[in-house]
This record gives sequence, C-alpha cells and structure tokens, in this order.
Amino acid sequence: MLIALASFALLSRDLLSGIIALGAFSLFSAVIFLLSHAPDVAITEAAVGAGLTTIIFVWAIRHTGRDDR
Amino acid sequence: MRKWSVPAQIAISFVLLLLFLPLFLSQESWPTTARDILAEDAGTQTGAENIVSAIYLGYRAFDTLGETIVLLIALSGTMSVVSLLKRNSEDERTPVSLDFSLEEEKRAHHRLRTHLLEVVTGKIGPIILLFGFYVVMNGHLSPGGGFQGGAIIASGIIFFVLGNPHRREESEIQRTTLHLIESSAFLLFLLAALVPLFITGEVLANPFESKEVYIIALNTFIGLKVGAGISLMCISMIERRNV
Amino acid sequence: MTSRLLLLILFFISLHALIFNPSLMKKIFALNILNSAIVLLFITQGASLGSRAPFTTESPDQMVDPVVQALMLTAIVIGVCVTSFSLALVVHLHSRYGSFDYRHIRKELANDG
Amino acid sequence: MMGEMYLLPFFLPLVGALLLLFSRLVSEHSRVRTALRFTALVTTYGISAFFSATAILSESAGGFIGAYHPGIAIRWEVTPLLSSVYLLAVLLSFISELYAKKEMKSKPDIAAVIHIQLAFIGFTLISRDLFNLFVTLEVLGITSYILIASGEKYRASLASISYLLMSSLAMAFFLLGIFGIYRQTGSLDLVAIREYYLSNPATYSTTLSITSIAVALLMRTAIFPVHTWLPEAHASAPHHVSALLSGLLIKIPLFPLALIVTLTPASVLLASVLLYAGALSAILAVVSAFSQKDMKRLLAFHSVSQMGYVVASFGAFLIRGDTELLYIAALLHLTFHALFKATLFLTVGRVIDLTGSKDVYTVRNGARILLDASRSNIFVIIAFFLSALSIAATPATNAFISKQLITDALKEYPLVSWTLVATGAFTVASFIKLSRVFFGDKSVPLPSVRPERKGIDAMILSILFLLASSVAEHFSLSLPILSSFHPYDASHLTKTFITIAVGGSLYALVRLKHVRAFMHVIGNLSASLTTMLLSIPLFIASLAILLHTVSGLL
Repeated sequence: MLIALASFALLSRDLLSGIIALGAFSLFSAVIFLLSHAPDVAITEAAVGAGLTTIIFVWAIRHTGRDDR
Repeated sequence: MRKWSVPAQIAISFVLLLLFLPLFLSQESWPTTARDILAEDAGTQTGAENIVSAIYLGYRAFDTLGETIVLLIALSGTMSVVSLLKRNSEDERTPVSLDFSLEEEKRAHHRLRTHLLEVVTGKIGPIILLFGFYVVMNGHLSPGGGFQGGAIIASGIIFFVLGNPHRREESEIQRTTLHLIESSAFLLFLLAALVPLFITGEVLANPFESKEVYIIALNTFIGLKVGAGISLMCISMIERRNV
Repeated sequence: MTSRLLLLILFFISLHALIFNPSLMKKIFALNILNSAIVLLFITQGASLGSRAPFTTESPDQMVDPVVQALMLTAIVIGVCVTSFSLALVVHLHSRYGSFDYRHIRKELANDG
Repeated sequence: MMGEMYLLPFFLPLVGALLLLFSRLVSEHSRVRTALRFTALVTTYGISAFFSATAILSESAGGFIGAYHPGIAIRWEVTPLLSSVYLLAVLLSFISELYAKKEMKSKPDIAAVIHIQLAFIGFTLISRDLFNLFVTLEVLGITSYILIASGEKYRASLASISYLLMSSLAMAFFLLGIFGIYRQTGSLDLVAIREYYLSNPATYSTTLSITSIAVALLMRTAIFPVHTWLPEAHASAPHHVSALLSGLLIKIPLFPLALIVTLTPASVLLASVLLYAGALSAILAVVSAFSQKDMKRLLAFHSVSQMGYVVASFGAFLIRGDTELLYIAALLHLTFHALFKATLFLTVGRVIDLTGSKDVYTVRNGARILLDASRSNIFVIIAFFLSALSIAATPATNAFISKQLITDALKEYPLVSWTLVATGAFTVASFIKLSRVFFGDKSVPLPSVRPERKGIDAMILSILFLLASSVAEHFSLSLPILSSFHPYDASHLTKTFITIAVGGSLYALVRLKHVRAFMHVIGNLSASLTTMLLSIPLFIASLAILLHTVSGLL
C-alpha cells in the first residue's frame, strides 16, 4: 500500500495528485506507527507529515502551477 | 550533459539495493538494555509517565534543543525566501493572488462558500487552540507534547486568521505578536537550559524538587515556540502580497 | 521480514527517484519518502521487542523500545524543516525559469551569465 | 573552571542569536536595535572567546548532559585542543560578520543564523553521541544552505538546493548507519559502542553502517569523489559566507570523523582510504583550480585541494595511531588554511565588487583600483599577497611550515608525499595566475571607481588577519613536539625552490595553445546533479565492500 502510494506520488505528472498521495502516504504511515505502539510518533507524523508538509506543498504549487515541468 | 539510460538506472539502483540488503534484513534481535534501564528509572528520574517524553525532554533534551533550532532557522530561511518572492512579484507587477480567501470582486459570486468557510474556521479556531494547549500540558502523561501540541496550536491560529479575512490591517500587529511569542518562548527555553547550570552545575538538568514541573515547563515553551513559528510561516505564505 | 523487505524496496524506489528524476519537485517528494522509510524502519523494528506502548504504568518486559521513538520524533521534524526550506528555494527558482527541471534551469543560468 | 561551566562558551552564541531575534521587533534605525546588536556581538564573540581561551589553559573535561543515566544521555567531552579550534571558529565568524556589517544590520535573521552556526560548530566538536552528531550536523547543514542562498541570486539558489539534496541524501544514509549500529550495540554513546566492538566482531552490516556515516561526514569535508557540491556553492555564495564556509565549516566534520573511523578495530582501514582519497583530491582539485576562469571558483577548488592535505595527514595519523606529529601537522595546516583562505575570499571579493567581474583573464590593475577606491586598501593588498604566498608555501609564511611538516611526516607513503609536492607546484602556478589580477596592464582600460568609505573596516580586518597568522606561526614553532623539526634547512629550501620553479614554468605553459584548450575543457567540467547524488551511495557501497574484503583477508 505504502509502495503503491509512493510510486504514484513519484510518477504522476500532476503535482497536486502527487501531493495528495504523499499526504495519504504520511497518514498511512501514522497508522502503522500507531499499530507499532508508537502513539507519540504517530501524532507527530499525522500533524507534521500529513498536515504541515501538505500545506507547504500546496502553497508551493499555487505559485508554480500543477504541471511538473 | 550525459544522460543515463533507463536500464542503466534500474541496474544501478538494484545493485545498490542488493548491497544494502544485509543492513535491512539482519536477523539479530533488537537490543533491550536501554529499554530495561528506562522502564526502571525513567519515571523516578524525570517525573514523566510517558517514557518517550522522558527521553525527549529529559535524557536527550539537548537533541530537542537542536531540533527546535532547526525549526527556527528553517522557518526564518523559508520566510525570507517567501518575502523575496513577494517583492519580486511586485516588481514585475504580475497579479499573483497569494490568498486563500477570495478577492473582493469574486466574493459576491461565492458568497455562501466564503461565508461558510469564515464562520466555520472562526468558530473552530478557539476549540482547536484549547485542544492544542491540552496536548501540550499533558505531554508527560499521555502521547503528545510540546511539538505535537504546538503544531495543533498553529493550525488553530491559522483558522483564526482565515476566519477573519477583513481585518488585514491587524495582520502586521499579529505578526509582531507572533514574533514576540516565538522569541520569548525561545528565551524561556534557553533560560530553562542554562539556569540549572548555575543552580546544579549541569545544563538542562531539573533544578526543581518536584519532577514534573521541569518537563511541563519545557513542553510549554516548545509548544509556544513551535505554534508561533509554524503559524507565522503559514500566515506569511497565505497572505496577499504587500501586507 | 516481509515488512523489512517492503521498506527496503520503498527506500530504493525513492532513492532511484531522488537520483534520476530531473524534476526538483520530485526530488523533494523522494527525499520525504526516503526519510519516512527510515523512520518506519526504526519504529517497526523497535516494536519487535514487545506489545505495549512505552508508559511506566505498564509491565516493562512487554514494552517496545522507547529510545528509537524519541529519536524519530526529532528526525521527522528535521525532515520537514529541510523540506520546507528546499521547497521555498524551488519556488524561487521556478518563479524565474518556469521549470522544475534542473537541467533546464542550469542551461538558462549559463545563458544569464 | 569547574563542572559543566565548560559548556558555557558553546551556549553563549545562542544567547547572542536570541538577542538578534528580539531586535527584529524594533524598527531598523532605533537605538534599541543597535544596543541589542552590540550586546549580541559581545556575548557571542567576546565572552565566549574569553571562556574558551580559559578552557584551552585548563584540563580536559567530560560528562553527560543533564547528568542522567549513561546508557541514554548524551556524552560530551571538551579538550584544550577542541577549545582552540572553537576559538578559531569564534574569530572567523566574527570577521565574517564584520565584513558584511551593513547586511547584518538590515537582516538580523541572517546574523542570527551565523551565531547559531557558531554554537553548533561547538556542539559538533564536543559531542560524543551518534544521534546528537546527526542533529548538530543537520543544523550546520541548514545554516549553510540558508547562508549560501542569502545572496538572493538564482545561481546561489540552485547551488544551495544541489547541496541541500546531496547532503540530505548523505544524512539519510547517516541515519541508516545509526540504525545499523544501534541495532547491534543498543547504544548511541560512542565510547560505549567502541567498548562493545572490542569484544564483539564487526559484521558486514557494521562496516556498511560505519562507512555510511563516514561518507556523510566526508561529503561535508568535500573530499573526492563527494566534493562536487563545493565549487559551485562556495563560488556563488556572498563573499563573507564563502570565507566562513571555506575557511571554517568544511573542517568541522573531520573531528567527528576521527571518532567514527576508530569505532571498531576493523574500521581503522578506513583511515587508509582517507589517506589516499585526500592525496587524490589534493591533486585533482588543484588541476581543476588552475583551469578555472571564475576567481571564486578557483579559490573554492583550492579549498578542496588544501583539505586534501589535511585529510591525508589525518588519515595517516589514524592508521598509525601513535605519531602525534601527523596530527599536529594536520591541525596546523587546518588552522593556517582557515586564516588564509578566509583572507583570500574576502580580498578577492573586494576586487570583484569593485570591478564587477569575476573573470581571472580579463580583470587587471586590481591593486590600482583598490587604491583608487580608498588609500587604506593598501592593507587589503598586502593581506592578499601574504595569503597567496602562504598558500603557495613560500618560506617565511605559516603554511610553509605546515606543508613541510605534512610532506615530511608522510615520508613512509612516498606516493602520497610526492602527490602533495606536485600539488604544491600547481598551487604556485594557479596563484601566479590569480595574482595577475592585481598587477597593472596598460592594455586594459582602468574603470572609474567611486571612492568608498568601507576602507577602514577592510584595514582593520586585514591587520587582524596578519596578526592572527603571525601569532599562529610563532605559536606553532614554539610547540615542544616540533623542537626537532627545522623547516629552514637546506633540503627543505631546495625542495621549495624546485616546487616554485616548476610552478612558474607550469604557468608559462599556459601560453601554449594546446594547454589552453585542455584547460578550457577541464575548467568547464562540472558534475550534473545526478552524478553528485549518485556518487554518495556508490561511494558508500564500494567502500563497504572494499573494507569488508580487505579486513576478511587480514
């Protein structure tokens, strides 16, 4: 699942869907952390990886356009 | 410039993968020494029930200091590049909208959506802020802590800003306040690190009788600093140019 | 075992993209995933010790390794900081050259003198 | 001094940075801001220089931060030697900040970054913990990306992001190395890890982990083949940043590297890799430097080359483990290089600013132009020529002593020793080429230069440099270990004169057409980002295999 999301993020031409895939990847790994008894890391990953990173990426493509040129 | 053919690329990656295979797949069992020590003393030495917090803010608080500084400088570096972008786009006089809320003339067409967004974010903001503070203050007992709570506080502040799009003139004041909060929190953190040096002779050691106080204090400072820093960066990112 | 093999593959997919994809944006994506792969590796391996989250109230010999969790908190945050600054730089470059492709940017730079 | 007061000088720059951050809150021209700035400078440079100077004179000290349990807490160690390196760092940061006074005043954030960088240089030196080293190195990395990009030029942004990607990749492998070592030893404390490997054998995973960490550090020191980020980054950064990075920052990872290399008995083999990689990078980089057109790129390549000397001698020291002379030679050369490379970047930077061109072939009359701008620039010119003579290792300069020491001490490795001598010849040639910039040439018209008032600062800086260099030279000659070393005897002098003569004739060769064409090709070689990034995992993997097979054979 992680691999599929990661590959999609890396291969897609449309950056926005890549970013969404990356966010989903983060969220999914947060779930894995939770299952591995690491609640602290899970919260951090969800807040930072899925939240903050996605916001910054979205800000970036607002400036540059969605096309990966 | 030379180009790598696709088969060559894959071959190189695959060879590297094989060479690193043993590191990933070694059968040795995970060491337990550190865990056993911690399970024994962490609570009594640092006063935190959450052992991860005990390490993060007790045993290895110095790493955490480094981490907050990484955050501090990375954010200030990002913001300086962002302000550079704004300046450049002003120079070229290209209308770049850097705003999440809509322009005045468009607002009429999307009144419902805009209104909904503003009301919801404006009302949810305080609740999220409160939750963030809760996470910060309970970091030594339950999962969470300064950093996680700080990120939540930041999202609360951003919601506030999104909820009040008309008061642009206050933006400068907000920004100064956030800068002040960030710097003061950093000051407090640094004080918390250095004051014990003169009391107990150690850096980053607990100077208090009661164990929890020190870890809660560190959590609070980090939470404030992270919250202010992240929201500052996000605000400068979403703001319309030239505010 | 399987999970580690999968993480190894994940690690090398992102390594491959980081090295060979010409787009700077994709390189940053790949860097993110590379970091996550290592964090996942640490956490899942550290969890092989036991079946309880690290709190003092619970039986110690069932606990997972708390040290790696504390380390990974730091690693995640540092990763995000690097990402945010590199994105700012990429946007800065894109605003001038209209491209993420570093070969293109370099060519244009050489022309700029 | 007692207890952890030793840690104080490393924390003070953070206080300085904090004051600068507060100064953002008041307007740019207010008195408060000036006062804050001044206090920050005094705290960071004055007080911490005082404390680290006292630390040089006292005993070594060590402990755990926060006095927690040894198994988990972070170990630190301060020795007089590390304190003196830190003092050098304080001096160079101070000079770099003074040079860009105006910019620092309008951008307190950037100034704060320099202070933070200084603090973390200190922490990197004293840390004895694997993960803490990861954190401090990341801080140093981010500060340097920001400083490189602070010139706001697009070229610098690209150089910064190339460096960022390369170094983040290396740091990812560093983390993987920590994983490998922690899984085996259950500890992050370097002393505990060394004890573990004394009784337990090192496996392939161990070797792989250690090489991953070592290569990440080598990348920061810019040693062939992972030096490729440096020329562009240091050439496109603002001048004071180039001076700081080239003079100081690339040297710092050597100290943790020495700890990593001696982590297991088997990994000492890595030291011989250091020896040969150092020599190779010395000669290859100097040939590239000689072929450059851009003055700052020329200097940047020389940094790689001079670091080759230091690393080769460091490697030889770590192989033998008992010859203090090699260590002292490496440290002396490191110190001298820090001083003269910073001077070179700053003085050449002045010429570039005044003439508006970086082309070493077309800029001429540099001395005249500098003097026209301000009379006090005479010191700038003197400082440049002394540094150039120094890097070319002419007698009576400080690097003459350290280079003779290094080539002498490396006598057991004739290949390395002779490579370094050949490097010396090329260095002479390329500095003749660079010095031409300062000399008059009637065929080139003089640009009109506005007189500037910055002259006094430049004078103070140059005098400071000259003082520091001569103090360092006298200090080095008074070391007891060097009592049997006579740099000015006949054999050394003959060798030097031959080197200089060969260098001169090499420079004369430039006039030949074929040589020029060849130089043009070499000068335009620059690694693509793909090659840069690929070099790291390939280097790690090949080193690991090499070391593993060799240690298996022994």
